[in-house]
Amino acid sequence: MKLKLVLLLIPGFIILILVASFFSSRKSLDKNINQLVIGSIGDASYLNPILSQDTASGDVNNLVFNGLLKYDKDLNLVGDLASSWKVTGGKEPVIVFNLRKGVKWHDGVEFTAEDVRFTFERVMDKKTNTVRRSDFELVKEVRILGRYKLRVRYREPFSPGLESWGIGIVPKHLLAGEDINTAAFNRHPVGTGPFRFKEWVSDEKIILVANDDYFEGRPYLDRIIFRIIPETSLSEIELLTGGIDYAGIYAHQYERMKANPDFRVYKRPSLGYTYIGYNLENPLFKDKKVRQALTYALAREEIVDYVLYGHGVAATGPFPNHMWYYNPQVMPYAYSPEKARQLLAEAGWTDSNGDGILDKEGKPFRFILITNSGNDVRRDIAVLAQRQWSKIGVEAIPRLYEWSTFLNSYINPKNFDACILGWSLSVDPDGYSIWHSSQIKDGFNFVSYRNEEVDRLLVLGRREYGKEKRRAIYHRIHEILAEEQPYTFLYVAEAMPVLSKKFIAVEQLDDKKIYRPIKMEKSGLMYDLIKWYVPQESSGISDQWSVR
Amino acid sequence: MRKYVLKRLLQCIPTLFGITVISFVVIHLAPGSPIGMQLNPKVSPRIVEQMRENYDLDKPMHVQYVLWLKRLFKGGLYSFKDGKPVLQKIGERLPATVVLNVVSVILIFGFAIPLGVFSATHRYSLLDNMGTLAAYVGISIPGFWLAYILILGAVKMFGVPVLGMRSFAVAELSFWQVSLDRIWHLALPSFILAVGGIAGISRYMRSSMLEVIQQDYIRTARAKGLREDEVYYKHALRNALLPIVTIIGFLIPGLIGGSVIVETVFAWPGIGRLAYQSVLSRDYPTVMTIMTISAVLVLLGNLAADVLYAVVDPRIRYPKR
Amino acid sequence: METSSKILEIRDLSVHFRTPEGLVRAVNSLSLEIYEGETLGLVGESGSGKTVTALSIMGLVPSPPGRIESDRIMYRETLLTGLSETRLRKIRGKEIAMIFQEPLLSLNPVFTAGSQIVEAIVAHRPVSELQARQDMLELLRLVGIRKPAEVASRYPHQLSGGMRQRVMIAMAICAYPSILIADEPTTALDVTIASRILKLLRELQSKFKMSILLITHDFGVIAETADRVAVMYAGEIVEYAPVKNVFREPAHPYTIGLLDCVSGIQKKEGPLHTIPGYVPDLRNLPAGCNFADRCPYAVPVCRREKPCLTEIKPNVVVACHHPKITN
Amino acid sequence: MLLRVCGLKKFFPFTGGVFGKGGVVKAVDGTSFEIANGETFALVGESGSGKTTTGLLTLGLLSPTAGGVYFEGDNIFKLNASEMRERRRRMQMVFQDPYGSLNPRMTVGKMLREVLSFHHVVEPDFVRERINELLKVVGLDSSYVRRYPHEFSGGERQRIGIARAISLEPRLIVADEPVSALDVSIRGQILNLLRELQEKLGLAYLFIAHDLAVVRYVSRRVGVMYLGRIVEEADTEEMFARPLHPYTRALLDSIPVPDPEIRNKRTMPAGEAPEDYEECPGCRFYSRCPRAERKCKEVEPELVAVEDNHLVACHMASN
Repeated sequence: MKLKLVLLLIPGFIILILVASFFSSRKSLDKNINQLVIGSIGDASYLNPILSQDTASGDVNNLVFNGLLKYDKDLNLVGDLASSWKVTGGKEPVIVFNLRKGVKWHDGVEFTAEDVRFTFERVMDKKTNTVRRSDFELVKEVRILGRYKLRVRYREPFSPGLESWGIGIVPKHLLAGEDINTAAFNRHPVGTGPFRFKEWVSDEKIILVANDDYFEGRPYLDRIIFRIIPETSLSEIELLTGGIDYAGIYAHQYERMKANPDFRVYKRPSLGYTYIGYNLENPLFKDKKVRQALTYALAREEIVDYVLYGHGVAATGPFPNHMWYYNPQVMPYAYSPEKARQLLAEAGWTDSNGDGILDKEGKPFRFILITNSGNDVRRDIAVLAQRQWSKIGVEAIPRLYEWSTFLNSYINPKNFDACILGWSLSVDPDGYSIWHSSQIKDGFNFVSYRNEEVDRLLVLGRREYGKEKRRAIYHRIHEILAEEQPYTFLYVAEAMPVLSKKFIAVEQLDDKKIYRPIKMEKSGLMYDLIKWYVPQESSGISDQWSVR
Repeated sequence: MRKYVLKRLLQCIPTLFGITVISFVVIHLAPGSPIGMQLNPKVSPRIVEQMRENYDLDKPMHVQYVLWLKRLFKGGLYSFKDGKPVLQKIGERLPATVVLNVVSVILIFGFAIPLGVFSATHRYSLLDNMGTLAAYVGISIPGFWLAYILILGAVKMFGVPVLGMRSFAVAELSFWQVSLDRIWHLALPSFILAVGGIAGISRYMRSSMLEVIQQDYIRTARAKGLREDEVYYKHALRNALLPIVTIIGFLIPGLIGGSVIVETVFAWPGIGRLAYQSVLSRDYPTVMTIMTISAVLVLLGNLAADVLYAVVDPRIRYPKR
Repeated sequence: METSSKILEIRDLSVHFRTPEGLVRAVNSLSLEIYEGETLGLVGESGSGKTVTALSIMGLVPSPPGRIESDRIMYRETLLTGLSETRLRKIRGKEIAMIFQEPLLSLNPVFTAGSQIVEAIVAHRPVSELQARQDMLELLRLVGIRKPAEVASRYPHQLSGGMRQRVMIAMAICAYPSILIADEPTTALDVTIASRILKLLRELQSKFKMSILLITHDFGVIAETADRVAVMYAGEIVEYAPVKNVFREPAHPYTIGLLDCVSGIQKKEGPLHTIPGYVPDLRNLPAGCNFADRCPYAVPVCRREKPCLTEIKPNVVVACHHPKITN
Repeated sequence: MLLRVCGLKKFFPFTGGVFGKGGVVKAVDGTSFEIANGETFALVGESGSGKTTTGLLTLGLLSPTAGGVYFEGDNIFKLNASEMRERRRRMQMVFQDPYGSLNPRMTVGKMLREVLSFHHVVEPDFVRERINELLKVVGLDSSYVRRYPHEFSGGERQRIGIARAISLEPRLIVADEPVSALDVSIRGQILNLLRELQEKLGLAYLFIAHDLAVVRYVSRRVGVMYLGRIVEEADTEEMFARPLHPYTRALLDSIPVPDPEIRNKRTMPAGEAPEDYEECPGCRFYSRCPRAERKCKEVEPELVAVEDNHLVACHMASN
């Protein structure tokens, strides 16, 4: 029968095609192309540094755009589009930027001070949907002093404002007159950076190619592809098959990837920390001794071992320990349930009815510990904390909520007892919006922390431009917060990027090229991306850096 | 016939309107807001308020609905998340999803029908029983789990990339190679998407076939002295396929739902993932538009199934009224 | 009758069906024979095993659940039982053809009437598709269809009941079979059409010298068509005789009762004659005579012992302990 | 008069398959008849003659294209919903296929209980009693209440169908081919039962059949339908004795006679023409009629009384 034949042929045909495609796919793999494929969890949103607030967009924007300033490998602010700058203090401080001359936008038009002022104006425009406006609210004016020179005047001293000038500068000649929120530019960016934008396929990839006219010299890599792998656990699979060259991995994948001869796994403390925040308006947490006791009762080393497989360090305060404003004098609270019990007893909490839970004036020490769902690490912390606290007679009940619900129904209205969260920070130590008492109402001080000295120091730190003076101020803040424990500062996790060993860095020394492996610095791996290179098999250096 | 189709299309409009209103209310009642999705200590509340205003979120809900409707038809509907025209956003991802789903449908019917027919004609044989077992497993197995297993298997055994729509670590390829590469990347996700359908429809096909085999006209065909193959593959199959046709209509919502998981796991740049991300980030315009498009697809799918049924079954006629 | 030869012989046929509710004994030790050119009427109520008997001849008893036991079915010199499916197929439709009660259900709804006949022709005769089509139109004309081309292009549901049955008949006789089994060919039809179909069958029979096994529950149909009659009750033949004997001097109480029902319906006054009670459950047949519970003449021995088929006069065979013998 | 049907018409529109063009089927095309209390009127005709549609229209289960049905004096198509519900109680139906008309997942008791309580005919306390009584009336054992339809034979099912119909104490029962699906031996039982019930309960029947023979026993008056119209109407015996319309004669001739002796003497009934007839503006029976003349093709005959109580629609009937 004809129909019977058809019924047999269709599956047969499908299987045949599949086999053919498999062999073809296998044959066409080629690992030595001079390109870097970066695995990214999510798609970028705006390829416009004014509008973007997600890391996926930020990573791309960093390569396409330049700011006036940037951080070098040791996290010092250095000039980028600005060749030099000068800060003049006083009641209304002034920054004068001298710009690089002869820098070209990717479309060939020259970059000038007009572009900088245009960028500033767009950020300040109320119609622009940008969160970056906060950084510039204290700027009084930006005045152009020449084609390559401009002056910024602040209303009051604001040292964290300096790093804001790292914001990518956008070209006036392409964006003037456009609605920046919806401009096509946001999908086809033109910058001054080392890589030019080439192609963006939504939710799949963004392709950048080397900018031949880059002012620091053409990058060695021909192109960079950002590939979206929404399941992070599967990016390991893609690393193995050569589908991507670079990706962040989870702690549990560390040992496995480290054993792989084709890859190099790097470690770097992240710029941020994870904590348990206590709602200080809650009578349960009003007493400092109670908060200290809760911290004493948490074995943070155990938590780091368990949830991060040891890839992190216990935090002592609101600063990552590799930064200059971290106060090394502050000692972590050692794990001590006895001490915790003693402190709680001093605060009046005893187990008077013998049910295993502490009580005071007939009320048991019981509270809800909330965090957001979809984050396994935080979920595990909640469970561990519950278990460890139960040993001192404190009952915490973990609850998980979807992120948006978590924020809008619990955190923002301060409708919680205690929460597990983390802060991602910028390089500048300013913590005004987190700790200042004026930020309780609308800011990010949702634990309602009040301390006059901290308030004063925070303001002081913002007004001071001198690094040494600021260091002293933030060390003191660190001390106070460690003493008062409005949070239990849990840990600073380590980021673990994995990079294929086929990449090497090229240094031009006089007439000679020197090859060296790619190194992790304080500011990360990618600070010298323009020096990366994939040696070709015929070039003679392939032996040394060959890829198996 | 044309009148009937036209009438059915007109009937869809109030349904569609109802769906959009309900979706709109549900999405907006869900806690959360499209703004301030990131806990960024450097953002001041004043700016969040300003952005709410920019996005018309401060207006009453019915005004927002009308605005959405107006912008959908007159243009100017932009995503909250990346400021892109929503229709363009969807249009970019639609081909990927369509390809994935069309291939799944081909796989579903390409495998389910032969399997079902085989099971029915070899009822209670070892292979039929194995098929029954496999079908139960196929229906009940979680798609993402199976996906992980298959991905791991493929990578460990062959060392070939399976995620995404194409290979990346490749130099220039010929058209032929590109096509085969695409097919290779299609294979796993479309299979995962099709597994449930293959399992379900092969069972359905089996029972449909078994029911048809009981009919009098099959007895007639045998009494005529036709060969068994002719009896099964000509007389029984044609009739057994009739109810399967209507399933195409029901298949669409299932595939839309399944796309979310498959597209996420396989890094497939399609609508399902967009919908999921949009819901998470409360990107109202995108969510609403995808919902509307899905509803239209489902309604059209049902209509297509009905029309197709009339085309393949000579007995069906539609009333004129 | 003596001059013509036996064309089909059934000996001791039993067909049982396994069902969840128990074993259904549809046909029990049934024997009969068909002679060349004659019409044998098989009469009985629904569930008496007529259709199963016919299907057994065709080798179409669905199995499972059906099982044919201890039987012998001879077609001319061929033993049909135990014949391979391939050889049986050569006989089905070509030597022995069958038409069914419900022509609407018995025709495939998705193929045109014509194509279904063509298919039957091609299955048995080595002719080209074109020739088969012409033969098909000729066959349709033969069964009394005036516009064969138009009817051939219609789907079964677009035809009237009578037309459908004509199509079925055309399909059945396409290979000029020796035996035509007609299973209630007129039951689903209107009376005016039914008599015409019966007439058509008679004409075709004399034209092609076919034997007909006519299955019906209607004595009127038997009276008009059959040469000999086998009356079935609960899977067994209870009376087997020439048609005249059956109508003139029915011997089995069941036959008598049935005939009374038929003739009674046409009178005007008084309550109709009926056979009280219902057909026994085939899963649970009584020990004695199957008809004993409904029989007005039953005596204790009827409930105890099963009566055997006995020849009470030449060519008249009856299974009853107390057959009514006239003459 | 219990029931008066006046000029009833029902046209069904149809489309011609997927791409064909449609038209109208005149299922019932101007039918009128009357039924008195406790009387039986039979409608006889082939399938497609519109008998069943007439039955459904009579019960108000379909709405007519034209015409009226007057039950106890009121046109049922003019009644509102609650009035209609009250009337419907008194007009019940018995179906041809007793199996298809019973819910296979409901026991007999449950089904009857549902009907009784829906219409509040008896006090809840007496429902059980009433069900037993009903079963007894139709000749079934009261133990049947717990059984499902598939556990019964065809005749028993038809008895249940009748029990359901009479449970609401109707005045009129439309019996649509109530015995044609039954075996001959059972037919008599059901016909006897129907007649018995008529005497006992004073029921009126609209008895629909395709077989004149069945009708003879149950009904006093017969209407013969052909393609949506009554072509002849008379008292039953008159009809059998003096059929005037050629179609009626064809019907009578087609009744198989249970006598093998006369088989070859019978003439073939009228309407020898095959069924693929053509429509013409005149008599609907024209193409099948053995006596047709030119007039018949051009003018449609009216239903006229040729005698008292004997109406016929045929140009040739008077000569």
